[in-house]
Amino acid sequence: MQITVLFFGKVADTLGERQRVLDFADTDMSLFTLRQSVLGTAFASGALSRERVLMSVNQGLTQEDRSLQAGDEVAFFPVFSGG
Amino acid sequence: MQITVLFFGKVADTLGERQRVLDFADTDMSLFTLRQSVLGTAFASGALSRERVLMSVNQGLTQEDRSLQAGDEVAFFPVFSGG
Amino acid sequence: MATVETLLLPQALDGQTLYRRFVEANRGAGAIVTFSGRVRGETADGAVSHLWLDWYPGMTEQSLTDIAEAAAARFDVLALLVAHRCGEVQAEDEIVFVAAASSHRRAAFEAADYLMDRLKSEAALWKREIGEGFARWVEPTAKDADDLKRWT
Amino acid sequence: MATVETLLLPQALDGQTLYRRFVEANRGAGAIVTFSGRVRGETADGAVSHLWLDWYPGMTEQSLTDIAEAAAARFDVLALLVAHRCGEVQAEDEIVFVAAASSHRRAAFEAADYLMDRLKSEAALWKREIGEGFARWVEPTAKDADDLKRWT
Repeated sequence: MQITVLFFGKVADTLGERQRVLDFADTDMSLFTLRQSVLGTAFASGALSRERVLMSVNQGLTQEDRSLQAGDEVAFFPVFSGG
Repeated sequence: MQITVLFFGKVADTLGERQRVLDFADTDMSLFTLRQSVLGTAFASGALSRERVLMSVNQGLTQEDRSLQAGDEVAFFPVFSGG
Repeated sequence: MATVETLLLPQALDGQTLYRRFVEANRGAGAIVTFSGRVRGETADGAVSHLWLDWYPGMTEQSLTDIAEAAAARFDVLALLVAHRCGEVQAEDEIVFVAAASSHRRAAFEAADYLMDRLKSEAALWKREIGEGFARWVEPTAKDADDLKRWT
Repeated sequence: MATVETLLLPQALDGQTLYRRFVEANRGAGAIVTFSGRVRGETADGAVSHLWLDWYPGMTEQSLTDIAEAAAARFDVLALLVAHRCGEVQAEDEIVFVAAASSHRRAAFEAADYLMDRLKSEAALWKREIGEGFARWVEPTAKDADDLKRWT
């Protein structure tokens, strides 16, 4: 299944990219798994902190136990900083 | 001695005048005496209430025991109502 | 020291022009709060066509200045502007415009709020509401007194 | 039901035009409070030349709408306007403009104050300060969190 992943703020900066389109053979996948696949290296190196990265699916804030469906738009970003 | 007396708001309305220039033979006079001379009738008739009439001398709020001098500008008016 | 300007206007108060002028003069301030008040056309007594704001030339200007200077001393502001009408003011016309510029948004909000509460009770003005079949001198309400107590 | 308008602007935010428009549209309101915020040129790190406000198209607009609608539900207001920049914003440029119209001055003040406190913490924006020799992503401060708690 295809998942579009977006990055904003410091997360985008750290990864050096703003968007990635991923295709998974597995059609039963949690946000937790996706996050590990995409941000695991940055978490491991300390470049990003797991606690400080928020997640949304189809523009709604959500938690890591959320399961994903084909076509979902996922985003990873820091806490909002407002204006 | 000459005293200019000004009236504002409801006090001016009740008296039907905004300014009066008075000349007193007496040069030793308190604001209390002046007020009685100018507003005594309106107080007596109930048209104005003594407690609700404020006083100023030369544009500074003051009390009835204030003594007056030649050339003073006295004013009588209700409590301010702001905008 | 904050820049303080007060205006007592017997003629029209043009808040839009005052807004533009204040904003242009305070481009370095991080935060600007403004308040614009208009004469309400409706009261408990019925439709108001206009107000008469009686004033005491000299003393009324001084009361606006005193209130603005107290605000400047109390809050961390860069500039304050107070403009108030006097004389005849039509329903829906602007009667007061207040602006506060500060480096901090909370100080700007508080200064504008404080200015309005004090103006409502302590500006040396006497207000008469005139409408179809009635006219009355207005005194400050209990609410105005409560608003003022917030700052003591 | 209050009129609520929100604008997310990748280009210049012209508060003076928004002020004029809002005032003209709400001449029947007794009280209008506005807030205008500009990018400060100085921070603890030194002179800031500009900000980058990263945003998530769709979600960011929705966050502004959610905040404005919460304010409209909470306060007795006739109209609210929220305009916020995104993208590159130069020092001293306007970054946010908020306006609240009400029949009551207290409600207008509170609605504008509330909008600003929530925008500072909950608008879906990510702020980067760029200056001579430094650039950093900014997170909400403890003060921002305290400001937000005033409304809970």
